[in-house]
Amino acid sequence: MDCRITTDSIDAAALANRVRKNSDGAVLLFTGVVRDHDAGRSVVSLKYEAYAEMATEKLREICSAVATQFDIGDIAIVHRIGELSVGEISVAIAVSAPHRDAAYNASREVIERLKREVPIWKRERYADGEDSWVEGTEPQVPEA
Amino acid sequence: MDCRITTDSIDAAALANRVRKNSDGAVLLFTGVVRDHDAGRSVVSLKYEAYAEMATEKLREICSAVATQFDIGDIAIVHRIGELSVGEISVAIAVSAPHRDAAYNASREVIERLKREVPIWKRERYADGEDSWVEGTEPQVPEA
Amino acid sequence: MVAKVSALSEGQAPVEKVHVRVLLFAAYRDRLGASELDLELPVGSSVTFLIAYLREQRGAEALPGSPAVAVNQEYAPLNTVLEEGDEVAFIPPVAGG
Amino acid sequence: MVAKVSALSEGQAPVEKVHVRVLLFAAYRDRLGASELDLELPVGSSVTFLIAYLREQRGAEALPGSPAVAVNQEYAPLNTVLEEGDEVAFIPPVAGG
Repeated sequence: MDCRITTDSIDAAALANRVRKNSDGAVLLFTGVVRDHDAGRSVVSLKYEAYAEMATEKLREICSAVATQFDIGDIAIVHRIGELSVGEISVAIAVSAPHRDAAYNASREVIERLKREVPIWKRERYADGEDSWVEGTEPQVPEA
Repeated sequence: MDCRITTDSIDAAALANRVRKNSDGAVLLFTGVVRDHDAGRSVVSLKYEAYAEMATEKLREICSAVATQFDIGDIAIVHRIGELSVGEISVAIAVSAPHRDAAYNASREVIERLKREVPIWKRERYADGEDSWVEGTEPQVPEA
Repeated sequence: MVAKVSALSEGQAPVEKVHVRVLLFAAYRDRLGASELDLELPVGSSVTFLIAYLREQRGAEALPGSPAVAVNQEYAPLNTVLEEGDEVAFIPPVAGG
Repeated sequence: MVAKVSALSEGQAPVEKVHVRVLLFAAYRDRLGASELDLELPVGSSVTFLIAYLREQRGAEALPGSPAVAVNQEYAPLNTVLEEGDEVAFIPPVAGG
């Protein structure tokens, strides 16, 4: 379970290769990519920032939970931080599993939890020179 | 939309790269891989056979339908035929989309339809030297 | 393997006939011992007629009574009437992926 | 940017105090103009107390009244009592992926 934050560009194919085991019949690789538009505005780059230690811990927690919840062989998540251009991979999630159902469900669970829980933020830079923090999701905090 | 049957080994990463567009924020790559067991028996290889012309036509039909059904950027499906060893990729489905929800839904729809509709068969060879056709799914045929 | 057979009895008054090509795959090919058959059938023959005819042949009893069928590479109902030059494929349960 | 401030007024009778490190990220960092603050708080201070104290400081009014908070890298409720050496991070709405 390779679950981490990186400042390097992500080799998603290598990640998918690493999770595959001979007992697995399905490998699902999700990649989040910087796209050239958001909410109708033309985007040129995204700057990702993380509370790195906590984000790493959260990613590991998600990996462990998902591995318990679904019948999977292995899982890996890598999230990049720093300045990314259009077309660059911001996050890669690779899941291998004996059967496809678990692979799809686990992959989806990971990205949904990542977007709700992991302390990462992004600032969009627009073609017109402006930039702004992307509106995020209020993380769930345990009840008092 | 690159939707085809091949006898060559599949370069899944290249497929995923080809579907990505700058307007897409999510790329989902599903690979089906020959696994070393099935229904409790040890498997050494799978031999895939297709009604190639019809299977190609069906794959294209599925690509077109899914591209209409979901908001995706592009889609590609490659299914390999012939003798495959454990760990080799039998099928790769790459979907890119502006948003992840469409990518997941489209990818899942493709693999489910492929398994129900496309005239492909596989024969498992077991560690004990026996082999047998893998039980399949009766395709839906239009009502009279 | 290609076999040529005729569903038209000899010595009958000549009737119009159609020629169809039958394709057998995977388990069906193994059971029948042929991958292709070129058949002559009376004009107006349905897929159902073709199946019944085939199942009377030696070694072809193993073809199911209501297999999935594709005519010219499209799934087709069993009452489809066959035309000259049609390609009829018997499709065992599929197992791609 | 690191700022050192104290929530203990001078000239008071000495009270026991705890030292906490406050981390600010993304929009919160931009609004407050600092990424880290080292604070002294009275023993028994809760996160709620810390927030109220910070919001009284010049330039820190922009911190929301009930932000998501992590104490020692775990999300924690606002009534968490802070201990010596705690790391308290204010977590703006998250936007990974």
